[in-house]
Amino acid sequence: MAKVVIDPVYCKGCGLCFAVCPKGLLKTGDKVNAKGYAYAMQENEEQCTACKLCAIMCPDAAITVYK
Amino acid sequence: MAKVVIDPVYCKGCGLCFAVCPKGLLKTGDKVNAKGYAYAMQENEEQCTACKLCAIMCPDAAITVYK
Amino acid sequence: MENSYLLAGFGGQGVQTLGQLLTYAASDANKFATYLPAYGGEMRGGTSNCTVKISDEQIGAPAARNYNYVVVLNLPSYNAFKTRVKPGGTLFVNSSLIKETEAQEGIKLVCVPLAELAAEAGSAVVANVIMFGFICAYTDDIDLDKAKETMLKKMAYKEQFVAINTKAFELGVKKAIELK
Amino acid sequence: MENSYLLAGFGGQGVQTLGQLLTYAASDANKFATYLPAYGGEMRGGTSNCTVKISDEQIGAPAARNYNYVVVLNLPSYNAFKTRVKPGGTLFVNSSLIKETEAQEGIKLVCVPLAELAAEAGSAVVANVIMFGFICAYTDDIDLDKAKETMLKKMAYKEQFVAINTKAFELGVKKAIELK
Amino acid sequence: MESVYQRSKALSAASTSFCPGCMHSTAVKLICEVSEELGIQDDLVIMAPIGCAVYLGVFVQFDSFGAPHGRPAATGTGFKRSNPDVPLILYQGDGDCASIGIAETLHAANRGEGFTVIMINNQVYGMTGGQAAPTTLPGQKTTTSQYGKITEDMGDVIKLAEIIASFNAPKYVTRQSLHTPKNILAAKKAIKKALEIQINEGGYSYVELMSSCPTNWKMDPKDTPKYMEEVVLKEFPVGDLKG
Amino acid sequence: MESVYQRSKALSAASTSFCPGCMHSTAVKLICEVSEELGIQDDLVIMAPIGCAVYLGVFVQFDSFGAPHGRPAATGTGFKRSNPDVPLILYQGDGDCASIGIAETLHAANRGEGFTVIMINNQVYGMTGGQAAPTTLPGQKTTTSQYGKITEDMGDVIKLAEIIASFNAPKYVTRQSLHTPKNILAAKKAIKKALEIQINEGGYSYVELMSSCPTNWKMDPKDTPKYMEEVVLKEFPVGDLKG
Amino acid sequence: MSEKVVKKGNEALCEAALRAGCRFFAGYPITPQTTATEYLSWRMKEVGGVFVQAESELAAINMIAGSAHAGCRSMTATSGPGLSLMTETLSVMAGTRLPTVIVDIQRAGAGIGGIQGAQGDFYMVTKTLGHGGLQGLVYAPDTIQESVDIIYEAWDIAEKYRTPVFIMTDGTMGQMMEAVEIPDFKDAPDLSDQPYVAGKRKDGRAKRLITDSPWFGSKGNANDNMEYFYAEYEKMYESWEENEVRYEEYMIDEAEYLIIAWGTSARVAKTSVKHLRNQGIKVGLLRPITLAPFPKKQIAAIDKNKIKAVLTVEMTIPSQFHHEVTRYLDKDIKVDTYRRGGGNMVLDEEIEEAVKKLM
Amino acid sequence: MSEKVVKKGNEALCEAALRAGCRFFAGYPITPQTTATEYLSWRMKEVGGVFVQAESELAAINMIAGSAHAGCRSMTATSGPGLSLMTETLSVMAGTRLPTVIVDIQRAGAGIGGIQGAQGDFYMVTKTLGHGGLQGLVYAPDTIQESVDIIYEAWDIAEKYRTPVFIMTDGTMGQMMEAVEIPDFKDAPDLSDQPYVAGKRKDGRAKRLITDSPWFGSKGNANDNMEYFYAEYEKMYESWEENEVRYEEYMIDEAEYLIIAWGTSARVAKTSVKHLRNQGIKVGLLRPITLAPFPKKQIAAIDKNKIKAVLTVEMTIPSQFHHEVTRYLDKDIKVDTYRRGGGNMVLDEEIEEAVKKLM
Ligand SMILES: Cc1ncc(C[n+]2csc(CCOP(=O)(O)OP(=O)(O)O)c2C)c(N)n1
Ligand SMILES: Cc1ncc(C[n+]2csc(CCOP(=O)(O)OP(=O)(O)O)c2C)c(N)n1
Ligand code: SF4
Ligand code: SF4
Ligand code: SF4
Ligand code: SF4
Ligand code: SF4
Ligand code: SF4
Ligand SMILES: [Mg+2]
Ligand SMILES: [Mg+2]
Repeated sequence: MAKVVIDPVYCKGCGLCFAVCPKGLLKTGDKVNAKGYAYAMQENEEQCTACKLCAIMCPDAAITVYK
Repeated sequence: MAKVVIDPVYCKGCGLCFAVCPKGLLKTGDKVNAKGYAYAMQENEEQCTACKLCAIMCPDAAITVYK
Repeated sequence: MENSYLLAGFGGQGVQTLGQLLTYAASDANKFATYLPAYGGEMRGGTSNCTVKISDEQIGAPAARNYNYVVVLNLPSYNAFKTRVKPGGTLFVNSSLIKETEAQEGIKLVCVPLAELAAEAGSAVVANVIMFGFICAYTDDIDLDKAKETMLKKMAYKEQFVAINTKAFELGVKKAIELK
Repeated sequence: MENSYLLAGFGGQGVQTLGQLLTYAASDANKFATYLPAYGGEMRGGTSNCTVKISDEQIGAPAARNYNYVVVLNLPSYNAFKTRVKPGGTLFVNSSLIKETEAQEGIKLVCVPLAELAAEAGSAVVANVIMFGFICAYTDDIDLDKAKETMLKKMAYKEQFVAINTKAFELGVKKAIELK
Repeated sequence: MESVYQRSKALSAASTSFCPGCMHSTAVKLICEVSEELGIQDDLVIMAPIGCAVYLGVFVQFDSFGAPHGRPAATGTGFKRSNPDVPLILYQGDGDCASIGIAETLHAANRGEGFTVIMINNQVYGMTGGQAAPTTLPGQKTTTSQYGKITEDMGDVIKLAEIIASFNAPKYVTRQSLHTPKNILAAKKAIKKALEIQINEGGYSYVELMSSCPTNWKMDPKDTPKYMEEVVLKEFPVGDLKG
Repeated sequence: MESVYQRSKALSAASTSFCPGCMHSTAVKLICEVSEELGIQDDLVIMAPIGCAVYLGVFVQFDSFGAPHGRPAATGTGFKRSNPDVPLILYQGDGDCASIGIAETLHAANRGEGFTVIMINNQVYGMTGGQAAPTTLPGQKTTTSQYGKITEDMGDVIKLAEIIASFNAPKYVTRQSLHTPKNILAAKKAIKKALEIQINEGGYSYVELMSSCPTNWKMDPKDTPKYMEEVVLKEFPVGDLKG
Repeated sequence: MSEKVVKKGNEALCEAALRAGCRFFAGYPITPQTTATEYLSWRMKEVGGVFVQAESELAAINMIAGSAHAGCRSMTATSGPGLSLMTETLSVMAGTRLPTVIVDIQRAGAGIGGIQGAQGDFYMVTKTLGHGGLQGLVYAPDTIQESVDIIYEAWDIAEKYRTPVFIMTDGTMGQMMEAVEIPDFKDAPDLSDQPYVAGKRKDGRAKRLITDSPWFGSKGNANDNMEYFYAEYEKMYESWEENEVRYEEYMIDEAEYLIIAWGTSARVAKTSVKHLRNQGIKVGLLRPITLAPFPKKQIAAIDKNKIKAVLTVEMTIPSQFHHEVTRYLDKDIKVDTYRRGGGNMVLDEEIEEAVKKLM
Repeated sequence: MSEKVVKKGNEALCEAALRAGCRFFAGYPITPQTTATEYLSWRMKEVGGVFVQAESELAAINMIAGSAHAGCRSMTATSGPGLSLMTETLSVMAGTRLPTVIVDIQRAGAGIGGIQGAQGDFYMVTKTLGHGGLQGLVYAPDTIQESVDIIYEAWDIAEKYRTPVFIMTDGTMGQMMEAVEIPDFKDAPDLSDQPYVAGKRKDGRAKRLITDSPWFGSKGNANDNMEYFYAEYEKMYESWEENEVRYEEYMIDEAEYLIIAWGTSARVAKTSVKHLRNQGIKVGLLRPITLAPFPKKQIAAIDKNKIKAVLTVEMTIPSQFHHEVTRYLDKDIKVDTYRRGGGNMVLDEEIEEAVKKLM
């Protein structure tokens, strides 16, 4: 049981986290934040292993990983 | 038959030529040039081999070597 | 007669090209025109904007406190610039991205459904050309035929773009006439 | 009363120390005094010179067009500065190195056989101290006892130098009295 | 559920002004994380460069000040010599550090000044819009090398880390990259090591971080890691060069 | 009797302003001799530095001009790029070239500008009266290191030739010395080679000449060759470093 | 044949420089100058010239000095911080009297400041080129067209007087686009006979020694020689005040109020003058085109019996231009200033309000 | 207890700096400043401070900025060419408002110039610290004693206003020796609470952001904020004109002729005044001690009914100080200038002749 939370305040929708997730759980979301960025979202949360790779990769420290 | 001529206009009496002469023919002269330097002179001219070492060493190009 | 434009949007929306097109077209139509981009580091990750003036006489400041026409293509631009319209002026909003707009006293609000028009034109890339056509037709600042000519000269450097740009321009013109 | 000195010589002859000694001594004697060296790259391979002024009042320019006393210790200095003596002033020449001197109108020429005096003192190094004694005694600008005291304070940092410097100073004084 | 990775407290609440996917943000994040781990958040001082990171001080919870373009190493020298107990990071761009500021950079390294340089090598002048830098790769297109950089004309790639590592004084010289999680962790370790050396032994350390500029490379951020792996790191190999 | 060694015609009638025994004079003499031998006396242009050689143009029969302290490599770049056919020597001191001017020196070398740098390494700032230079030896007394140079404080010895040789662009990088006839002849050969490369192939060359400053070393000129052999060359070994 | 195009100010200026015969550019990127450097990075090659992206402004300015010593028409462009870094070499150029062209595309503030257009380099460029008090000729166009026209003759003037020539624009003028007439290519003269040009000694001409000319003269010892040459330079500067002053009078007929402004401020003020005239307010504009020489006489000649008040306008705080104007203006004339700082542009409506306040 | 010694001007100045609490010096050798750098290279260590021989003047000025950011009293010394290289950072310091002390030991001429004392950096230092138009306080002593007294309080003033302070001497004042009273050691204040000082955050104080203060203010957007601060700076400069002007009046009783001069020129002129008074000529001297703020009011107050003529004296050509004086002087007063250039010192007899010519 793990998941990540992506903070729309910090996420700029760069997509750098997408490829590093071994499970491919991250993708561009359908909402746009105040700055106009379509920020990322996690799908299939239940598959998340809390491996933290996405959070390590995220330049903008937008990802919190829970376990 | 060789010799060197030291031009008092250029010689600054530094003495760098003294030690390089294999025959030890060069020394501080007793005359002072316009700038106030006691310029070098050759003694025992007849021993000079025109090896040019003194002239090569002389920073101020004050030495002409004849053969 | 001098008209001033403030054009703003998100980085990729081509507002700089839009501003330049207006300037080229006005110049080609033998008017005086200036274009001034917001430039440099301040743009990093923010909105992109520029100002254009078109006049029958030599133009002084290429910017102004408030503008006859303010064109905002995304929400942050709307928020930043909605108050910069001169009394009697017009605020053009890209209603595809800016859903909630408030009416302001003394100015005209014109909603342009840019995404729909672009879909109709067949490409999102030509949104700025649509807007160009729209503005030209709406403001009457520049002769429409001349404007189209200039646009094609500047934008359609490859044969394949001529058709789509022409279509985009005309869609904009049509919409303007509709809304005017 | 203000007296000005121009002191010049070859690099190793210690004219800067001489100038400083005069300044120290005058200051110790509660007079105003300035010392100004010729400095920097221009000295490279040339002569060394400095100017000193001694006065009862605050001193303005530490240099002058012409000087009350010009002291030249070698031939190039003589050639360069012999004309810089004020009317009524004195030109001191080191007659050991400057053999041919011309008399100039309106100024006094004093020949100091410095090499001989130095030989008498027992060291060429103290030539400038000899000259110091000579100048003090000749010009009366500074009280002789005070001058000696200052000189010993500044020069005789090692016990062994006291005697020779004292001797040098006194030789200079003696010669000055002789020639005055 | 407990959080196992969260935003460093040394980061400000403000979002950085860097473009999406720009690894400047990564570098800043790592510095903050390391400062927390070393417990030096209240002491650490960071110098902001002139470059995209000019507003650095806004994004982090450290005292910060700046220097004119290229001069951080001189300014840092003055600061650190007068305040040897305060840990100091000079955060610099490649243009700042290797072009206009190479004299100050090299002389400070050669004197072994007691600070840590974190140099962000993104192979362009980011802030001014993507002109060629001394780190720009041969053939790379930039706004001042529009047909690709010709080294005969614009100069070869300058490898600052290698030059600095050739000096005696520096205690630690390394080049790391920010394009994969693995590299990011290695980069973080390097930053930590540099600061530990600074605090415990004193002396100069230099950490060069291979970074991206998606905006001026005109590249989708998602494509930058591959490009860095396949092209950039060939020219700039990562690893410790000294210490 | 015929003369077998005489004063180069490329030297002016004026005596140099260098101190007695200063090897600046030697370097100038060698440049003149080489220019004669290569027959380029009318074409060669020489840049005078700010330093003891500031009046260089007076002593030689070449066109010459100058640059502010440290900037010859930039000025030379402008000249040579606009006049690629004119052979150009940048005559520089170690302070000029390696301290204040290191940025210009390194960037020009890295660009491979087509001139020849003759760098006179006398381990001090000669003209200003003998302050420490980046080339000053550890422990050496100068007017700004009166108790001997402490490298931790004033910086380690900078070996410019080695840094320049690490770049790709330079065609020829060498260090020679002027303290014995043998070394002088080798130095002359090096100068000649550098100019031949410049004229025939084009490209950058750097000749560092170990030299003396008897005045500021406070040493009888006669003692300088021994000191250079025994002390200086230990720190600065002579020989070709590249090309 | 000249060509009418719509171009960015920086690009139009650079294109005109090439057409004036400039064949060497060295520069270092700085906002708002970058578009000039970027343009020349490819365009200079097309015309067979040399473009060097320098490692710094310090290097750039010395590179163009070197190119001038080679007899080439050379230029650089920068903005405030870069210009400050060039100061030492500017003073060298003024001393050596090297004809080169330096374009200052001004931005706001001291230090790092801001990147928006401003006019805060007035004193730095006009008062003295660094230490030692020597000067250059300084032009301040107010439109892209005028900047093109001025740079097109800049080297002719620079070579005539053997002096660095400055052209001061700003971020606004540099980044904006408008229609402009670009003149035709012309040939640079052969400068190889000039005393500051080295190399290619033909016909056994004597060698040249061209470092700081006041160094190698024949007017007495080193000091006296330098003193002589500097006094000669001063005479040259004074001759500029007779022969090289340029200014524009705009709608000054029967003016009761006068705006004095330069560059972008003056451009904006022209609109204000038109508007105010339309409102029946008799206002005119005096615009120095040369900042050095400064139109001192023209300002001193402003008649207190005709002009009720003067308004200076500039885009920098603290005042600079204002102080220079009031130095020459009749003390009996009422005067005020309208300024914007921080990179804010002055706007026509603001100037109009300021004029009305004076009334 | 203060101490009376005979010392070189540069050394006395440096010793007084140490006694004033300066504990960081960075400098690069340049004649005629070298004796200052050399002195501090050993003497600074004795008092527990830091001496850095910088790789260049550009580095030196940034080093002292860094030291100021650490809360240390820092200084540099240089001469014209070096000062020109510092221009960019001087403008940064004026923008960030860093209290530091910069000593300019002037030499002759522009560019490489000559190494003899001169007064040609007047405009460069007083008009604007590089681009952007900001200023510092500028002191110009005329004797070694006064230079000692001024530097002894220089940091107090620098810290009071948060501004760089300049002390302008010249090669003559720097190299000459005379008797001087050196004051006692005093402690520098603890500056750690100053907003420009970084590090050692105690008691959870908020982080500080101290790059260019006009950057991080709260007065509207970036432009407006900068505009606000620069207007504040201007007010500060104006307050200096009220509160910080210093000048000396020398033998002005019943004067009919007035010499106006600064620094070494003024020192020399004092002798001339004495000589002329002895000859029954009623001449006095007005000597600005602060060059910025400039004693404008004092000059403007010179009464045309009392003073028949004014002679300015300076050691630089073209004129600089002269132009500044005549800007404020009553236009009805006859005025002339006596100058020497090229590093020639003005001499008392020359000034006397010049005064007599005016009569
Ligand atoms: C003296 C000076 N010259 C030029 C500039 C303009 N400038 C600002 S940032 C920058 C380059 C930044 O490049 P880099 O150091 O690589 O940092 P990046 O933005 O890529 O992180 C330049 C040239 C300046 N601010 N000051
Ligand atoms: C900008 C500037 N800073 C300092 C100086 C003073 N200066 C003249 S020559 C020199 C150093 C010369 O040393 P080096 O380059 O080693 O030449 P050398 O005299 O030893 O041959 C210095 C610092 C200067 N002229 N200009
Ligand atoms: S923590 Fe690991 S598994 Fe979960 S989203 Fe991130 S990368 Fe994917
Ligand atoms: S890496 Fe971070 S900023 Fe980029 S898309 Fe993922 S969460 Fe958003
Ligand atoms: S040529 Fe040879 S032998 Fe003759 S004097 Fe010179 S060194 Fe001696
Ligand atoms: S080496 Fe030359 S200058 Fe020196 S003493 Fe011998 S001849 Fe004279
Ligand atoms: S321009 Fe480049 S380096 Fe600068 S913030 Fe954007 S992506 Fe990063
Ligand atoms: S000072 Fe030294 S380097 Fe300069 S000329 Fe004299 S000996 Fe040579
Ligand atoms: Mg970069
Ligand atoms: Mg040297």
